[in-house]
Amino acid sequence: MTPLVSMAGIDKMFPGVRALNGARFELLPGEVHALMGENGAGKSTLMKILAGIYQRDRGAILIDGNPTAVTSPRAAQELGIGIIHQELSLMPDLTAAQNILIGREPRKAGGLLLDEAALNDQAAAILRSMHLQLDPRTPVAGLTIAKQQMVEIAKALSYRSRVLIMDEPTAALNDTEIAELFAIIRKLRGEGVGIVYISHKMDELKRIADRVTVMRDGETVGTVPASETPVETIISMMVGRKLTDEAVSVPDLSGSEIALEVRGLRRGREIRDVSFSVRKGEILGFAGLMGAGRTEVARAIFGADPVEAGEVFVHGEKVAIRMPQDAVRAGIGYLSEDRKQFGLATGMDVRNNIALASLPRFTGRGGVLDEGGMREAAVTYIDRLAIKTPSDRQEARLLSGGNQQKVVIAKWLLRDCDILIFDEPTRGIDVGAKSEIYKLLNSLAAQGRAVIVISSELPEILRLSHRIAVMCEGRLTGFLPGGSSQEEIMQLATQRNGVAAEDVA
Amino acid sequence: QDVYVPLISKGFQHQFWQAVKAGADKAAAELGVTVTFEGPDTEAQVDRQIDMLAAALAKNPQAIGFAALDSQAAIPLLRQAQEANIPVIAFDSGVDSDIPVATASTDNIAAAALAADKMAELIGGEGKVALVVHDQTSRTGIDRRDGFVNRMQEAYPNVEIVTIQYGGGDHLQSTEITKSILQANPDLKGMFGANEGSAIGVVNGARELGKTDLVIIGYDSGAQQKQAIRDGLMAGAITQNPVGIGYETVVAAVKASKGEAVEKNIDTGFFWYDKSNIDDPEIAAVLYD
Amino acid sequence: MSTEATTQTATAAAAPRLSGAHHRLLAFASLIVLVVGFSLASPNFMQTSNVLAILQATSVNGVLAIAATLVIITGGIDLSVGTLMTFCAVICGVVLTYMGMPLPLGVIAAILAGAAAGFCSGTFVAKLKVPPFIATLGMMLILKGLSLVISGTRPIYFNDTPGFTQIAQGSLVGAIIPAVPVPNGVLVLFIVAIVASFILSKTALGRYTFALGSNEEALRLSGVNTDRWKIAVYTLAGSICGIAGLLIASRLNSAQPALGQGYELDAIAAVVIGGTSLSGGRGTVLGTLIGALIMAVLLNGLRIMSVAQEWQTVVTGSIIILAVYVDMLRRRKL
Amino acid sequence: MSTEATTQTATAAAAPRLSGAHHRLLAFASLIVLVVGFSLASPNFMQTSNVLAILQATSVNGVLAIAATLVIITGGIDLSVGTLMTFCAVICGVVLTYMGMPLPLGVIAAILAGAAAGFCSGTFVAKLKVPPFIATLGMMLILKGLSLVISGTRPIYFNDTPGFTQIAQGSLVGAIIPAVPVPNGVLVLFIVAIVASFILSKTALGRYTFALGSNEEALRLSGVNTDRWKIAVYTLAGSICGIAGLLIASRLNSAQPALGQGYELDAIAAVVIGGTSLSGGRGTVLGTLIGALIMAVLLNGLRIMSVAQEWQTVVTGSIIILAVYVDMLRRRKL
Ligand SMILES: Nc1ncnc2c1ncn2[C@@H]1O[C@H](COP(=O)(O)OP(=O)(O)OP(=O)(O)O)[C@@H](O)[C@H]1O
Ligand SMILES: Nc1ncnc2c1ncn2[C@@H]1O[C@H](COP(=O)(O)OP(=O)(O)OP(=O)(O)O)[C@@H](O)[C@H]1O
Ligand SMILES: [Mg+2]
Ligand SMILES: [Mg+2]
Repeated sequence: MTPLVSMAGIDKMFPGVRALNGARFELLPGEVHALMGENGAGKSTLMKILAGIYQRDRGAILIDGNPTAVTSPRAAQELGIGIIHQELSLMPDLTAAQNILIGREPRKAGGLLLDEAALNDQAAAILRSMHLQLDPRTPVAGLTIAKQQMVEIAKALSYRSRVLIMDEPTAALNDTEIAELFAIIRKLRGEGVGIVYISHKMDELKRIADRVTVMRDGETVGTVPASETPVETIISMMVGRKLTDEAVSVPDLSGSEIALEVRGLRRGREIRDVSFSVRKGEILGFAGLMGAGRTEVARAIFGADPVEAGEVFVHGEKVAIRMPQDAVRAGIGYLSEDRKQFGLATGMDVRNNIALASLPRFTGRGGVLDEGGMREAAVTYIDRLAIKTPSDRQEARLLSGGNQQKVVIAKWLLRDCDILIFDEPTRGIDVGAKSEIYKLLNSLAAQGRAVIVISSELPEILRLSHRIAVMCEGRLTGFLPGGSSQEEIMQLATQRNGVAAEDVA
Repeated sequence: QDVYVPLISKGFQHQFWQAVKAGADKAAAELGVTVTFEGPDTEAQVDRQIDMLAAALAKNPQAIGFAALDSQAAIPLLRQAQEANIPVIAFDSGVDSDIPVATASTDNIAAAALAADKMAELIGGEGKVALVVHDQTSRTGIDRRDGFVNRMQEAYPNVEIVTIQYGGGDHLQSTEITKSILQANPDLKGMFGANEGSAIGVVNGARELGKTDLVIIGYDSGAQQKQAIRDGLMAGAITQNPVGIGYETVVAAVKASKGEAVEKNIDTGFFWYDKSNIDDPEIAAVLYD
Repeated sequence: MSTEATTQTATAAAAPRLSGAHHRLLAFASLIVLVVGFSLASPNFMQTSNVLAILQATSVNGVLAIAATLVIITGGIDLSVGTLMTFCAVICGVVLTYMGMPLPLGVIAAILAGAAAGFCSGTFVAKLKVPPFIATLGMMLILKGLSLVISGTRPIYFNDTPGFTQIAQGSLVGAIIPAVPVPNGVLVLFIVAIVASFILSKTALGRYTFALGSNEEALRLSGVNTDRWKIAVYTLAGSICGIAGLLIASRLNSAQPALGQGYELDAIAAVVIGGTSLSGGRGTVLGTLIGALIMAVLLNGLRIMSVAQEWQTVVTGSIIILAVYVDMLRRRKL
Repeated sequence: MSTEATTQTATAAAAPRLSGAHHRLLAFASLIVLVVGFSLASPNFMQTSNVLAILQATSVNGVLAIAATLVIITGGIDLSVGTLMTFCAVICGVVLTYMGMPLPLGVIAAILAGAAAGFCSGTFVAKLKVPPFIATLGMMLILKGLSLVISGTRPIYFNDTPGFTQIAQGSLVGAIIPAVPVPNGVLVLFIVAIVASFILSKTALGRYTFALGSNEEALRLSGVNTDRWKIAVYTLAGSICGIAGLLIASRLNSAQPALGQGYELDAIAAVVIGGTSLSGGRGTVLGTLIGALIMAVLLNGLRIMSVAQEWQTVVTGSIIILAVYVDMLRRRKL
């Protein structure tokens, strides 16, 4: 069988970075080919070259066995290559339907006018085939990231490509949505479409992939069949060493003082009477389906959004939090789920992004900044979190997605808050770095900080949490002890009416 | 019945127009009538002036004073005034139409020609001169430029006009322009600044470059120009009688509104003044600060 | 499941439409407050002739503001609208008066001149990647100079073209319904507004105008030739400026070559007061019309009330800030 | 792994620094081409007195452009710089001439007036959430009107304050090194540039200025009081406009209340020619200085060559576009 795509000896240099070094990759018709690798390994870059967004410095691309130059996104489309970008690239002011069919709007009146009805119908059909409840006429700006991700997927599907590249499509999706996506992928595979699947979620490998290509430092380590290769082997190919995975050990916190207590937090239908507390040294996991309101609760506590009612106590003292700076002053840090929009100053360098929340600490007399101190701090965290960047002066936007996330984490670690809220801290982060971050969260807790982790990945919640809070439709539906089962969580996460009392006392 | 006379002028913020306004206010106080005074930011804004005229007409005034930036452009509104029996008094440079019942204006062409005569006299009838004019397209700018240039060409063949540049009447811009002109023409003998801002610009530019032997002739007055003449930096200037223009306009308007006969052409005149006659009472009376 | 989806769709669709209408009604708020205020303050304000004067005063700035709206929605800015208007008026004067061509050719020449200049700006922005601010600032100066050069720094009069003044000053509407002698200039403004609105909401050009301002890179990655569409928007905006040139020339019965600079700020102010965001991606022609009306009412009203000119400026500045502030409040609430 | 990271860091850090210097050298390219061109075209161009005249001509626009740079880096825009300059000059005139206070008080009053107006603009933007374009457009009009009101629409002269003209026109440098009679106005420009540069690169205020333009929401969610810092930037920019007001008043030995409108476009043009992005987050004072110099050299050179004024405008427009285009090309290559 002629491979659909075959890439060999691909080199790509960015200023100061060798992103690809003789990378190779092959895609057969009707296969799901997973592309794995640590953050910054070059996965996205390789696929962007295939999709005509970047041009290779060296190397050959064969499509259907013929040497081809993919010179532009348009050329890629004409070759039947579609891509779902890792970083959302939608037009927020346009509706979902307008985004999905952009550039291919149905026309009427001899092609002069847009046929808005047909546009919405076509988009609705695609969304329906994905079993997605979404009005195609909603502006994308009003959608959650997960919904936006689904719109992006719908857009890629609408091209009916022969080659479909999915760069971390599930990073923002919950389990039901992932299941839907996999069903779609299987259907496409049956139709002979070749699918490139990039993900950091190891469990997805076995569920969907036929073959796996692993990349490390811009090179291709090897391609192996997915079903016969143990996950450990793939991980060691990725990171060049073995990782040990430990189960959660819940410390005895009964003597520990309460660091943060929230009482009667309320706003409309999004937050309905949420009360809970976290002790020093505790990791409280927040589980729930997408849209359960966890992000809203976190933002409300942090003062990023207004609330209608509710009190927040830090170390037993009531604090009035109206703005984020009040929260930070009270020792609360919040790592947002959308790094690009709310986390990073993408045009600034890594050093300044890490120092962004801690500038007063580096400000001397007359407001002059201590650059040396900032550099030291940045380099320390670049080392500690293994952030892959040519230097601490690299602009944050040039980092790979996962490394950007690490920069935001570093910012809050440097700020040294007593109470840390992590919203989807490992979104888009590779296995190696993930276990680093887990270790980090554990050590933060061990140092006596109170940690809240919001995550849509149940294994992550189970692996980390000393105690688990579950939300559904803006309510807290219950608390579970660490080490509970997935089933228990899912039951609470879908329990639409019950209001659970705080069981910590 | 209260008599109300709006004056729509060519400008507002410049000292010349403020002097016209002062004259108008004086007449209004004496005659016990109400006047308002408005004008666009620059003399290019013909349509803005038309809008002002339209708003003035909407107030059903007893008479209107109007200094047209472009006579033709205003004709439909002037007709409207005529139909509503609102007499129009043209001021400053007049209106090309028979609608205005009177015109209180200065002959800018003749005034600038006088400046050319003085310039030729002061530089000895030969040499290079340059002009800094406030506007390339407005009536006053064109008339003063052409009045000066034509007179030079006709009467003083040995005087060469090396360049004419336009500074919008902006003091700073005119200063920079003057400096460039002086750099480019080290042998320049004289410069004419065609309105107050331009003239002050020429004085500033010459002073900043330490050029003391330049014959500078200005236009209009103002404290700085008067000072420059007293200090000998400026040889002299042409002055119109802006206070008189404003005053006569309102007087004529009030008369016309009562149906009294008015003189068709009220020539408010222009004068040459220099160090020697600046304090003469009849000159001092037409100068403003 | 599918029924549930449909009901959801239906209610969701109804909600934004309602709040949209709500929105627009409220957007008139500042305008209505101004109109009511001035009517109470001066009996002359609501006279037919004055209302017509206000509309007439809105027409040129309104048309320019519509041109600016298109460019601003793409996330750009157009500083050349004012001098481009003048340039088109001058070209029209050259064709009609200097060359003695018939009226329709003059109209076409003005619009084509506008389109050509817009095409140049668009090309600088799209192909040479010069930021819109600079490309159109440069064009503003170039066109200002060329207008003076072509006209010989003299106004060109249209006395030889009977009927030219009818373009803005006549009243087709008045000929049919004598009670409503709306000047043609205002009619032209409304036609331009309707056409521009239609293009924005119903055609591919309109869709890409919004898409360009919303996320140009995403549009490009979707395989759309962004450069071409961007140039098309600037060209369309340019030809609308050509129409503004015709209007002002007809109103003044002359092409005034020095006019136009400074008008860009008024046009952009009308756009922003009308709720179009300078960062692109959103905006409406209706909003721009309201913005232009607010500015014209404000100026006219202050004049009618005989407010001293220096205070007129202060009040105008304050009310512009206030109007936009109120608009912001309203939007945050909704 | 940690050694690998360090070596990587070291080499990569060296590269950008080199290309940074490269960058800056090349940024002069357009300026140098202009200077060389005009020198060849006219022997009068490179005379000391003319070079000083160019520098003097740069001073006011340069200072205004530096103020505009600060605001633009935050992602805003400041249209009020020109009339604010005039307002400060008028306030200075009131304090010195009408009240007869000593010179230093006049200087302080001008700067404080600028800071106060900047504080207002900043408050409108940060607290009332009025877009910077509208807030500063409104301020532009308000300040223009207030200047006329306060001065009684008359220039205020500084004849009673001996030494006032020294602020811009004297030469401290010339008093020390007679061969280099750099006017004080230029000295002031350089001091303002150095201080602004220092603030931007070395202080927390500077860092927040960039962060505001880069991602304001991220900054807010980092627990920084973004409103306060934004107001601080506008206030600082306002006080720099106060310095510009002193310079222009000193050069003209008078506060001219009608002057100033239109200066904002020149200032912003200098900023953008200097490579600062209007979308915020990046920019340098050095670039702005070069931009202001390019504009001054261009105007001076064309005047020295006695190019007809209408063509001067055309050439200026073209060269502004060209200069920025070349700058874009260069940056894309690096
Ligand atoms: N435009 C760019 N300019 C400079 N460097 C870049 C650019 N794009 C990517 N890089 C660098 O190239 C390397 C590979 O990045 P890439 O985005 O391909 O990684 P990735 O494997 O997709 O990682 P992740 O899993 O974190 O998304 C990284 O070191 C990244 O910083
Ligand atoms: N930008 C937005 N515009 C409109 N509604 C939103 C927006 N963001 C969230 N919502 C709604 O607010 C509610 C809570 O969403 P939130 O993002 O807090 O949920 P979550 O539990 O954090 O889920 P996720 O896993 O998606 O982060 C949901 O009903 C969601 O649809
Ligand atoms: Mg990636
Ligand atoms: Mg969330």
